[in-house]
Amino acid sequence: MKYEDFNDNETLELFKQTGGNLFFTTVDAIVNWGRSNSVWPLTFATACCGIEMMAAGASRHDFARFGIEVYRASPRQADVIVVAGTIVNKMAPVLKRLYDQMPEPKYVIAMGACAISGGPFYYNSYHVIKGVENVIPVDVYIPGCPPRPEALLYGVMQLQRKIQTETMRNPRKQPDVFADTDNK
Amino acid sequence: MNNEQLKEKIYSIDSTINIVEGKQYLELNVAPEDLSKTALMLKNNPDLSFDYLICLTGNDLPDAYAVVYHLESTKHNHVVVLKVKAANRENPTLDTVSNIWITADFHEREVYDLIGITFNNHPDMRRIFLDEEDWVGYPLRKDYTDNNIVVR
Amino acid sequence: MEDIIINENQIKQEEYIVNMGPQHPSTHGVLRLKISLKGETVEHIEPHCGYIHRGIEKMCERLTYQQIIHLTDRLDYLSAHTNNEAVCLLVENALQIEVPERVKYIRTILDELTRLASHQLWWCAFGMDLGALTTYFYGLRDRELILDIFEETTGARLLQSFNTPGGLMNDIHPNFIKKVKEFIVHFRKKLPEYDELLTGNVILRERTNDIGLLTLEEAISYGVTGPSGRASGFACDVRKHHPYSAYDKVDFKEILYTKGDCFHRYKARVEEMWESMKIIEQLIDNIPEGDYAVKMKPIIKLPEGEYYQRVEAARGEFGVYVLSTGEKYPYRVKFRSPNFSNLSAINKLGAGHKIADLVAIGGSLDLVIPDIDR
Amino acid sequence: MSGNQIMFVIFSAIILIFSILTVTSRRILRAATFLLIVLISTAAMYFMLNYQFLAAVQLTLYAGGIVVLIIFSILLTSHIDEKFETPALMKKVYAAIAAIMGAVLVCTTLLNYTFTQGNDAAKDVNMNLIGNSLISWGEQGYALPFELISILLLAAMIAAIVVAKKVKTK
Amino acid sequence: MNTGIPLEYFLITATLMFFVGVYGFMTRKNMITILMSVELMLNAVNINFLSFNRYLFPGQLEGHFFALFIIAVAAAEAAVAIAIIINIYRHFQSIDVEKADEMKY
Amino acid sequence: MNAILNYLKELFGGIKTLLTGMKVTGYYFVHPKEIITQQYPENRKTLKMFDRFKGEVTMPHDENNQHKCTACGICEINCPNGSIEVISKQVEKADGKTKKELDVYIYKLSMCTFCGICIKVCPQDAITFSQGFEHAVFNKEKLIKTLNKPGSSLKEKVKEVKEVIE
Amino acid sequence: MSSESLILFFIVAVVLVGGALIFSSLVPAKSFNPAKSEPYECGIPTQGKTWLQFNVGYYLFAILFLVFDVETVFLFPWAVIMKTVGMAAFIEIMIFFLILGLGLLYAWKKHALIWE
Amino acid sequence: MTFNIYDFTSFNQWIDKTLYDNLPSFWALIIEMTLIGVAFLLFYAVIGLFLVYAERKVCAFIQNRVGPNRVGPYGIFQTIADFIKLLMKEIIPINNADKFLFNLAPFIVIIASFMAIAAIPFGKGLHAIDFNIGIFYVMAVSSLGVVGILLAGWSSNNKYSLIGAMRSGAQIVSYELSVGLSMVTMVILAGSMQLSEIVEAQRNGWFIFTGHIPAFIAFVIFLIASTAETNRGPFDLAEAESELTAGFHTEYSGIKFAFFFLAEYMNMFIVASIAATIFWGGWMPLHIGGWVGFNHAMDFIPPFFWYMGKTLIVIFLMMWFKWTFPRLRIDQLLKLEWKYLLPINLFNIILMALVVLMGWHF
Ligand code: SF4
Ligand code: SF4
Ligand code: SF4
Repeated sequence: MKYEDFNDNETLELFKQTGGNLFFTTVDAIVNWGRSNSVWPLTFATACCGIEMMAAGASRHDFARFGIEVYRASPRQADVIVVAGTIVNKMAPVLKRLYDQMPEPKYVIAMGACAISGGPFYYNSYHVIKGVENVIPVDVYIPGCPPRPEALLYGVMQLQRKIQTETMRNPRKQPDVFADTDNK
Repeated sequence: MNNEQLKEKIYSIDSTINIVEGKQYLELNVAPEDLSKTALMLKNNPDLSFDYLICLTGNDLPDAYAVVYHLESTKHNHVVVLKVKAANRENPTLDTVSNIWITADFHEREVYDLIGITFNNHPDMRRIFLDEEDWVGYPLRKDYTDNNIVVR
Repeated sequence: MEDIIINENQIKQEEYIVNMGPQHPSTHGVLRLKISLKGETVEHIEPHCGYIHRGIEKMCERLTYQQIIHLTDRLDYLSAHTNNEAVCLLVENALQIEVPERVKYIRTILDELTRLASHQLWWCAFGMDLGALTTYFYGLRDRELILDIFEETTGARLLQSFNTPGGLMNDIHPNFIKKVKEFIVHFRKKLPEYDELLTGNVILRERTNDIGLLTLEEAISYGVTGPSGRASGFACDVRKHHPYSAYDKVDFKEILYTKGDCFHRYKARVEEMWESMKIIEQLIDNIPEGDYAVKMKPIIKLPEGEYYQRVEAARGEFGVYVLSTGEKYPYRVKFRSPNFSNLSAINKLGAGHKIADLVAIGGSLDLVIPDIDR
Repeated sequence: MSGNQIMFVIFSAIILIFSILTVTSRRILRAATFLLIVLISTAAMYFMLNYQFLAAVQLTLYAGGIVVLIIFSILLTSHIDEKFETPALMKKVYAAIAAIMGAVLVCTTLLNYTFTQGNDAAKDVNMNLIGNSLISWGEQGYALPFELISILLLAAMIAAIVVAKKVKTK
Repeated sequence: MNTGIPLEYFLITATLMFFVGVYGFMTRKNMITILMSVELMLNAVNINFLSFNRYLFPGQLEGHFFALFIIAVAAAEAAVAIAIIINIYRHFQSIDVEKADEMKY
Repeated sequence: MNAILNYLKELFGGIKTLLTGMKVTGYYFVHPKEIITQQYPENRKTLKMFDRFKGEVTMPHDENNQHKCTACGICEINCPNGSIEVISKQVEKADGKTKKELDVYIYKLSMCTFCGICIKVCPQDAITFSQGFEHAVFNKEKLIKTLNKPGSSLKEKVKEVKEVIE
Repeated sequence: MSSESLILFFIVAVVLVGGALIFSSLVPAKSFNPAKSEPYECGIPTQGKTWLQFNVGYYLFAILFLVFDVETVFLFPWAVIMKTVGMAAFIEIMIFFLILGLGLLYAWKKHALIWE
Repeated sequence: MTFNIYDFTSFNQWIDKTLYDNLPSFWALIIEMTLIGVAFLLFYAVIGLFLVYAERKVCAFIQNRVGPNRVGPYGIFQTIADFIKLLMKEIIPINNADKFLFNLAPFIVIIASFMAIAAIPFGKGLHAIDFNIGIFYVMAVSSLGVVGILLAGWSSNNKYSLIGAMRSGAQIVSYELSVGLSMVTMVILAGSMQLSEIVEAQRNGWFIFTGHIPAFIAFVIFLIASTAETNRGPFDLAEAESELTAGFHTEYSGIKFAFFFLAEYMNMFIVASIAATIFWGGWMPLHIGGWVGFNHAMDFIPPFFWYMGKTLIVIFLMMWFKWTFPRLRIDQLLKLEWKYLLPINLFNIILMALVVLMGWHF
């Protein structure tokens, strides 16, 4: 897929500037190639979006083509946490903990309306987190309720693009906004 | 048995029960102190044998906290609705029916969790969904407020 | 001889507790089971729910009846169509609206397709729980065809929101009938493969036979419905006993088994797939002409009173209880979710078995967690 | 120094260091691991002496068998946080004195004694030889111990089962 | 093959190893560690047997077979010992020899 | 004897079921034409969603940059989760009357559940579903969209028709 | 080139594998937070001790394994010469097996071979 | 004989000779072994990565999908990307874990498998070390791997790890017996334990054919037992995802996890090569008595390819198992071993002895 075919290229350029690719080297290129082509997701799904995530892994859409099929049940071995589904107050600490327990570099994909903003449960709900970025920093947002498997694949490609703007030693500039999480 | 016959049958067993013909099913209004007794009767009477508790709902009615039981008999295929209002508005309590229909165990915990009706003699009266330690209040009550809710 | 008396009870045994979930591959979501172990034997299971409690019942109190539909989808997302049919039926019954025959037929067909899709997904997940990873792909492969049918007609793969009080959102797509027929032909060929791959397999039999026994009395008392309940001999099929939509016009068998172990729960679902296909075949050729919806007022108000509507979702009896005060918003909505009752039996089923059996039991109950937590 | 010697020094050093660690480590599983290293090095020694079969036996039975059994029992009986308290000083001193005395005594004896190197032709210890010896009777034949081993194993097995199953009858 | 290393070296290594085992046997309190010390001693003996065999009687195999049988017997011994230790543990929740004195069975 | 027979029967029966299973997987292994994978980014050119596919809510504009929305706000009220915000402005008409007209039509893609109610209730058929699904972004703000194009206005014809009806 | 070479082989392996380990413990990025080093248990803080309660099954099998392992070790030399020696070897091993078979039978009867 | 062109003995000897002529013997040996060691390690890594890739492709085809195909042509660089990623991943220290053992465990596992590979003959004369106890050595060394697994499980201070480790410990040791005993069966037929001799003995027919029934039984048992010993599905209880998340390596991240991962595949490779060697004639080409032309044609395929081909077939079989069957429960697993495989195996040994005694083999 060509560069122009993606959306949100502006933010990507921003990453390229702030992501510190001042010292962008061949080593970085190789490492980023490795990292971006081997994003192992954590087995984590809370609700309906999880089913579409499963469908993305199945034969029709075949996640594995991207080398992502290795779903790891343990956060220690996962690279990306695809937040597929609603996150509620009770789950938020768990999610945070799982995220914390992942080794660097780690990425987060917010899949579905719930994960992005609370979606259908934004208004009038007393127990739903209004967007996972209140809990953990998010790299890519995939809207949809649920997003089609292709949309997930597209999101993963966006993530790959983002990974390729990083440097080896300092994969993530954690913005301060994300630093304190109030489990809400 | 259709609703008519069922009504008569129940009257013949216990004439004190207040039976109302509801929209779909017979509705039995019982006083909270009679709950266990009536429930046991409904379950054990061979002609009624309401052995399957379909659904247990807690309500925050304007005048009282109430619980609605939908009962079915797998043998005779008839359904009744049992309704009971908790006596006390501040500290509503009712007797448990989890010893009669085990499934009530979870349902009653749910009612306790969301409406705040306590069930006496329940084996494990704790919150089921919300966090036991942190959560204050019973969200399904009409007067429940919470800063997190964005009202539309 | 007193110095011989040493029994193990005197020794203070520390309780060994293991958490399964909330993030665990085999709880199919965010259920958390707190398991007390003795060795590898499960002594007691304490399910902890609420990790996806979204307060849907509360939210429904501020939504109109049309709007509730899109939330019922999200309860048991694998039988989304069935769930929102329950709300529609409730509204229609309350207002005493007779929907066109065509709607009934289409709803029934979609119901059964939903059930098939759901059971297929269950089959994948069950196989995966037991470690047969390939089932996952075969089940989802066939499920994609159903999703295509859904998507073509309703525009969404999973959460269709296709029902609306008074009928359907849209008419069926012109390709619908053809595609359904093709699918049935295809799936009739593929379903025996499921049996060859998994049902007959000696490992599966060994792992599921006599595991997680539930007697008829227990099933009734726990309110375990759906295929799980019918595996124990609990004749709880709402389609049969309280027919709705077009179920009174079709001839189908209520699959009943007696033993109530994991294998029978497995069998019940596989057999149900055959029955579902039969139902669809009976209906697909006879969809009557007519409107796809009756005209409804833009604002629906139910007369004051209490209503209860039950339907047979893929996992058991799904019920909606509505208390209306005559407003456009319901006063109280309660969903009787099949999984919630089914889950309550898990301690009964699992105690005394191994951890590995617990996975089989959980798989055979086919839990959908957001449906439990609502 | 030839390669052999270097290797001998390395392995004897490993053996000694890790034996000491085995008996002094305060964490039991570490002790078992050190024991494993000692055993593997011993196997290496056997290799150097060109008793390959025995070295492999050492690896299979000692390292892969007994140590595994020991580790199993450790896994069952002790917890990761557990550490032994160091034995009482006096006890340590006594034991050390006894051990060192013994060692010195034996070593001096060894060093003072001149061994007469055997000069019969070295036998190639190949498997045929071992096998034949194992089933032949009489001189250079070990058929009797071979069969006795089976009885020993039977006894051990029965004993282990009896002991292990005992509590069940509570 | 074994040129360059005098027999004494082997013997001294074995001796030291043996006495380390003795030290462990005397200081340790945990039964499993005691068992491990015993294994150390047995190993030392095996080294002795083999080096004697190799250096002094290269034409014979007694030492070799002795070592072989020692290993076999050690295995049997370990099996039974561990069975007993575990049994003790199950009764007393401890495998400390000093505590075992107080244990009445 | 019987025990041994049973033992063997169990053994071979078991092996047979295992082989049946292997037959199925083996069949698919040697039949690559059964592969149903659609290679998504490569097949972008040919990939076509079903025409009813609910990708995102859009507001079609005609060649004159005109849309049909009258800013009546019905969709906003009916949306179950508040994904739509219709902001209207009062416009002074040539004949002196002030008239309500659409200013910004905000659509929060990040919250929409694609239920289709807004489209069903819209009296003007001003909004439809488009088929795009490639929405993933790095920045959440990008998901809040303005559907009416800058400088767009109400389609005259529709207005007329409406006035006639009234 | 058999014994020493093996040992050298071992050393090479240790060095190279260790090198990879050291490299990756130094080079990659690191972050710290308090939850990171805690044991993982499905996202819930661990309760109680990380300790398996006593389970007879495991060690009983380990013991049985050891016994049979010894047997296997003794079978190997026998197997090598079986072809050349013939009858005598066969008879001896039959005796050997008979005795051990007794043990297996005993274990079977005592239900030691099934998991508790 | 046409073997000569592919005979690596002379090549090895040539290296040997040049080195020994020019250097003192000790250094020559060190250099030689370092060379061989590095070569093997590379080979090891390549095989490991290839097997991971192969497994993904095989399961993809079984499951009606295409598998990795976006990294390099047909996705062949996929595992390399994985490896780079794992190498560049943070290693997480675990609280309360026994650091020393925690770090040692992957070492033990990977080195055990690495040492075992030293004795495997890839072709005539193409092996690092040719012992006269060859097969027994492989068994001895690979039996050490279990220690690493037990240590990993215990030292991680994690419940799942511990249960997983105990399970796989019990499993591996149990099945090691069956592996050993079925090897014994074949040793009876071969009359030697030296791997090169075993291969040589199959010059006139592979053992699976010459030993007919008992050899076939032994092969089946070997296949099952070695699948179990390598902890692969349907015997992957130790890392049974659906129960124990990731089993004994739950807490391992980055390269340490990669070691476990690699070791698993290498163990599979080792048992498959052993199976190929003792049952399928190792690098011996397929000969059919009487068909001279055919035999000559077969001889032209290099032995290394014969060897690899056979090994890969066995590996494919194991993958086929994994992707078909449900996982066993621990008690069934042990029942299978102790009630079926072990008695059958003992019986089979007697049968084989009888066959050899009576000269019933070909
Ligand atoms: S975004 Fe929609 S589909 Fe996804 S979890 Fe939330 S409600 Fe379900
Ligand atoms: S889109 Fe339609 S319903 Fe919404 S404001 Fe415009 S005209 Fe009204
Ligand atoms: S599709 Fe539904 S959720 Fe989305 S904007 Fe329209 S009404 Fe709102």
